[in-house]
Amino acid sequence: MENERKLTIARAMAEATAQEMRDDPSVFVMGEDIAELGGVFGNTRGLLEEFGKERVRDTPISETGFIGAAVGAAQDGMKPVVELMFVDFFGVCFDAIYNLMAKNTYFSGGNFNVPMVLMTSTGGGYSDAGQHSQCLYGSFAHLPGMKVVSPSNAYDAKGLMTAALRDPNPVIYMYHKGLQGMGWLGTEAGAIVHVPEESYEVEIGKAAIAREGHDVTIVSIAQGVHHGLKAAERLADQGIRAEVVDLRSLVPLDRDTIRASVAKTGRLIVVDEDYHSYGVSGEIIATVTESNMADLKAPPKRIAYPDVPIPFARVLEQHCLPNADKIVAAAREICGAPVPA
Amino acid sequence: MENERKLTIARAMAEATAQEMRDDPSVFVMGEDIAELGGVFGNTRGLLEEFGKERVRDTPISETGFIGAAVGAAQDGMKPVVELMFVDFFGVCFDAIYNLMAKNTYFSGGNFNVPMVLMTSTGGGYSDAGQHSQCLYGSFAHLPGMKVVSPSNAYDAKGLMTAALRDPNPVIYMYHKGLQGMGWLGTEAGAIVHVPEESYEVEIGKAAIAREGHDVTIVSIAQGVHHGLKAAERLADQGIRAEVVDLRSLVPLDRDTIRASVAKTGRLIVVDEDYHSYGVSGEIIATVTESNMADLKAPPKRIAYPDVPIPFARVLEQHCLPNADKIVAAAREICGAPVPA
Amino acid sequence: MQPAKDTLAWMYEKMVTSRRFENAIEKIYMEGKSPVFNMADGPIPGEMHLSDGQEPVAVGVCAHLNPEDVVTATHRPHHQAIAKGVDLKKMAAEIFGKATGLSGGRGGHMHIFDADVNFACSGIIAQGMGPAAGAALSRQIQGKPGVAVSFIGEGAANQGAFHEAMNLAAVWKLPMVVVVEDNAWGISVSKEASTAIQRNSDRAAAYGIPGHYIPGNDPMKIYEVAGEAIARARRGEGPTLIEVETYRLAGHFMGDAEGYRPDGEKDGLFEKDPIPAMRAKLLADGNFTEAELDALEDKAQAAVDEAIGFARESADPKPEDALTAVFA
Amino acid sequence: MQPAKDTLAWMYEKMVTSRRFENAIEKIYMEGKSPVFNMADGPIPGEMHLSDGQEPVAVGVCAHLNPEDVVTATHRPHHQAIAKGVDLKKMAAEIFGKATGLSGGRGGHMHIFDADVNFACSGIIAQGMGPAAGAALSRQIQGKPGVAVSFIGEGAANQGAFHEAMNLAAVWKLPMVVVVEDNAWGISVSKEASTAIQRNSDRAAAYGIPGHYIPGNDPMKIYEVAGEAIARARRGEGPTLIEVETYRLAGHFMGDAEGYRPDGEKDGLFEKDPIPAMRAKLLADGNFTEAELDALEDKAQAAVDEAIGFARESADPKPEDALTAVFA
Ligand SMILES: Cc1ncc(C[n+]2csc(CCOP(=O)(O)OP(=O)(O)O)c2C)c(N)n1
Ligand SMILES: Cc1ncc(C[n+]2csc(CCOP(=O)(O)OP(=O)(O)O)c2C)c(N)n1
Ligand SMILES: [Mg+2]
Ligand SMILES: [Mg+2]
Repeated sequence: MENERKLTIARAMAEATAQEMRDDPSVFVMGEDIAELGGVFGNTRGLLEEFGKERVRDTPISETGFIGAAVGAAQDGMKPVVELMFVDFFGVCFDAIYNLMAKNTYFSGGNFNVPMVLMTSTGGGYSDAGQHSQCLYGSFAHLPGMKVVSPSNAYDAKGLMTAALRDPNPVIYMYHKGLQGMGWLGTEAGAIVHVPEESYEVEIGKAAIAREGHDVTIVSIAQGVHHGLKAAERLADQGIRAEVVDLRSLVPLDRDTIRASVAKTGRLIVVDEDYHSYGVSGEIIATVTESNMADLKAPPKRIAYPDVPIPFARVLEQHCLPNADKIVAAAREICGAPVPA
Repeated sequence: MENERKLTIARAMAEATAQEMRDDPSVFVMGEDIAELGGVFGNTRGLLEEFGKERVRDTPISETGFIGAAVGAAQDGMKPVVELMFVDFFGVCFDAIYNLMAKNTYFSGGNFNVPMVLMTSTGGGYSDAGQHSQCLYGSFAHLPGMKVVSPSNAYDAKGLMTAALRDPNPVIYMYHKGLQGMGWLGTEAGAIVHVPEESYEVEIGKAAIAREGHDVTIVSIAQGVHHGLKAAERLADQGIRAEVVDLRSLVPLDRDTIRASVAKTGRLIVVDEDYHSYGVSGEIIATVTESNMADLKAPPKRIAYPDVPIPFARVLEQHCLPNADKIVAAAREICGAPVPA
Repeated sequence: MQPAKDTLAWMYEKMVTSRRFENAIEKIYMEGKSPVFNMADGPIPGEMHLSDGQEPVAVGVCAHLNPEDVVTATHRPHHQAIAKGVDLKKMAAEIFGKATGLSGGRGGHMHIFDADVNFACSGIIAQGMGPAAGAALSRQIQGKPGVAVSFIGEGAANQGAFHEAMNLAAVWKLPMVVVVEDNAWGISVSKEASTAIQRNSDRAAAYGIPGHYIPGNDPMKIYEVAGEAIARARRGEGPTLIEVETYRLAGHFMGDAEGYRPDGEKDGLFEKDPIPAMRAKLLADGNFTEAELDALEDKAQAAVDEAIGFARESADPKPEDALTAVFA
Repeated sequence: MQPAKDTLAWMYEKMVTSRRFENAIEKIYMEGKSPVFNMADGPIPGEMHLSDGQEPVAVGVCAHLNPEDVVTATHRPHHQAIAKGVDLKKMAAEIFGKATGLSGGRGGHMHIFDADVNFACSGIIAQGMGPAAGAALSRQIQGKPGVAVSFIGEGAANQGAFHEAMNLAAVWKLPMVVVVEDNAWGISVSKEASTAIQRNSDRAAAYGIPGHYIPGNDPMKIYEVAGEAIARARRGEGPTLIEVETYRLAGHFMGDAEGYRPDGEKDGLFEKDPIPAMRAKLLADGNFTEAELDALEDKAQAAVDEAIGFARESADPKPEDALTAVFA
């Protein structure tokens, strides 16, 4: 395509942020290593050079302090973009996130708004062990008062970032390291897509049909969407037409799109890199069962991270992670095709 | 009953702890206001007097510090019992809980064990607003490496406490304020039951059938069990025989007991005082659907706390909380009886 | 820097307003809670942390603040809210959980928010530290006037949030003042049992900023020291840490039997009640007549009566409103 | 207190062991990672934080410790582990993710645990502070000998966990020593940009305990000051806070281009490499001959070779073992 402008998610995020910073002087960025270094995961690269130290601030290693500060600034008319370097670190600062940022709008009856974006990296697969590889989607999505998004490709990454920056509410923006486009982490090629130069929004709370199909619905988010797409490709060769739903947003959750897809296919697989129990996979299955039980031709399946901390060794970690093989096997099983293929 | 020895949950917890402290010198207790005051919720009353300041220690308001310290002590051969006064405060110390306490056994490949009990109060209903009324069952149960229990009555409270104290793993012991037996919080009468004086264990990971029935299964934990029992009583008058499952433990989750009950009744209602989405209710529904879809005569229902922070005003909070009325209505609906009765 | 007469009058009036407000709340809180004391009952359910005795801190500091300045307060926020100028009627209504309350009843006594005067509080110990630093940062970035004051208890100075926000404020030279209300107790745990040093103001050394300790719960002295600190912040010279000795004349929360207090401690405190002390001082200094002070007290009482009346008469929120205002 | 000759020999040998170990890891880490550098590839995947240059802190402190003493370390733990006596073969195997590793490959380089010598570490900044306080508390309650040492970076001293555990250790007079390795950087953020004061040792004032700053990355000076602090802790006199100036001769992690460093900073550091400096000093003082030091180096190299060989040859864990050891 001639006018293709392929960007990584990292660059798409930085571009959206820069564009909003040009238009809106209240936007500023802070976090660990986000200024001079441009972010460990590249998503703030170039911002310091363009906007200077006042608006692009490296912080001490004090997540409670600076996320709490972001809330205070947001309540005071600013629009902070803060980074929690790895989502795994949420434990040192979750009070500032879930009990302060997420609730002050409600506690104040709308007296104060808390417009801010909390960016955080998720995901494993590169042997970074159990304090640097989690997704924790469910941990954030479970608690009220914050929106939660996670893009699977650069187009959505930019549009969701712009939407988040314009949202009057706190938005948790989770970017998956395996999709980020940093060479040193490997890159999912499918995440690097055409991104228009001009500013645009992807609506928070709307899922996308990443691939159409009629036999089975594969619901996922971020990296899981790519596993789903690869599985769908292989299933197509085997005569099974899988539909892949990219949630893009966990809060609000687009229950309608999920339900409509399952109403059509009658079968559901949820792919979730977060822990198996009490999380995203259970919620999606419950959502469908509550409303579309009669449509279900087979019990729903989940391919999720098992309920164990994430191990370091490659063979151990890879054993646990969702992948296309596992999805293919599950799809064949519920579609009544012999497993293995 | 002649030899009845009715205790509150608070006293049952303190009794179990005292008995273990007598037998096992490695057990010690720390937390805010647990010594001199005997715990804001009474569950450490009498311990200071019997065991002295060395083993019953008031702490500074430093949850990260003292829960982290408990992990260090547990790894060093002690058996700490720590209190997080309200579960709502988990945000200030969750790293020490989920990323340290829960994972060090795994990270060390069993090199170190972390035998400790983290007691924490849950639940609302008495207008303590959104930072003092949550249950957060799902937030703890979602993350691997810690067992999670919550009793609905004093018998289980003592037995689970003893089991937790003898478990070589970290156990989160959640006690519901509405059941605790502190007059100033109101008391659910059904929680105050006969408790044998001698020491005994209630197995962690085994649900109980709190009431038998054949038409619908009501699954819950802690306070929700009492709502379920009250609803079952009323439903019985209306010809609907509800079975009430008291989970008692969320991790491990007794999936077998839930499934067996639904296999019998064909109908499922989950009652959960924690937030609706991405939590306990979704997990239970998914658990049943995965295995027993064919048994289900109607779509499962959940009566959970809606996805909003917990409001202060009585009318607002009561509107949100699960109660017997809501359960009765849901049960009648899925049992095909006219609603309202 | 001694307060001018009108400031003294304001300080006295606000101290009295605060105390009379607490007296009214205390009484109403007990309605419906006897013979059995159950927090859930009565026109004001839930926890209730009264500020009796701690009024000097609130007025001594807030006398220097404008509505545009920011205050973050604690689980014990009434005196601070009143001194900061929070709408008393709407605040009372919020404490009653009424539709006319500041937050329509969603927040209650531990969650008093008034954007008009930039006041917020929280039930989590030391949680306000970060937001105060952030508000100060917001003013610094925008070049807009205003300082941020975070009030915390002495028990809160052992929380990680305290340390992180102090360092942030100091390294970025933010216009922030931290005021520690040292009432010697964090619920039942004494400062001595919880805190490795005697004076939290000495912790200023950990951040290279000024630290001041003010003994005696003395509104004049607080006024003076806070004035300097706030002026310093306004000049862009960075944060200050102040610890004030004060007294908690009520229990930690209502229903607290205070068995943990050494015998007689409470009696000694009542003798040092700062309101009669200030009245006596204003008279002794010859600045005010009895009549003038009586008039201030009457004004305070009238404001309290009006606010309580408003709260009582206001309607409950609609139950379904529980589901609104989660998002803007 | 100057180290005796056998202690000096031990210190030098351990410093060299640590450096040679890092050199070996550095080389192997790059295997399979070219032409494209992808962390996920090669025999040692994932993040890798080398300790080159920081060896003096580890040996100066650990020279005073027995296996029964407790150490909690950081994301940059190799030098500390080696000085504490962690089994080098099993540690290497863990870093390779092998079944024979300390944790059977579950932990990797940021999660080195050896119960035999009471060593643990963590990838979360300042997370080890609480556990060190707890281990110290455990000894105090049990009346058992042993101190706990928590090593952290200078960046970690701005975390809440630092403050909370320091206060706890001080108020309970725990046998604990906190050693801050000040390598001037927390990834790309300088100490100056992150920390409100120059020396974290001054933060001891916030806890009423002794604080010592040791300039120059000098193993002898570290030995001396740490020795006093540890002896003090053993005597039951409570914790000490020590900050040591040290140098990070490698990037923050492997792959770090260090563009944030001022020009020439790195060259200056290499000139101050503590290992040649110690060798020169030992020779100059006349305590050791070249041959003696060569022999120590050979011994260090042999240990490293053996450990790396063991790790290389060991088998991968069984994939299903990922699901075991969650619970005891
Ligand atoms: C993080 C956290 N831990 C514990 C509590 C429970 N709590 C409420 S008030 C209080 C004592 C606070 O003491 P202090 O800071 O001195 O304030 P005071 O009550 O004396 O005004 C405690 C421990 C809490 N609200 N938040
Ligand atoms: C709570 C937390 N925040 C951030 C990080 C990311 N991180 C890893 S190392 C590091 C820098 C640490 O600096 P310092 O404490 O000085 O140790 P050094 O790396 O210099 O040895 C950061 C920010 C982390 N691991 N944990
Ligand atoms: Mg206090
Ligand atoms: Mg450093």
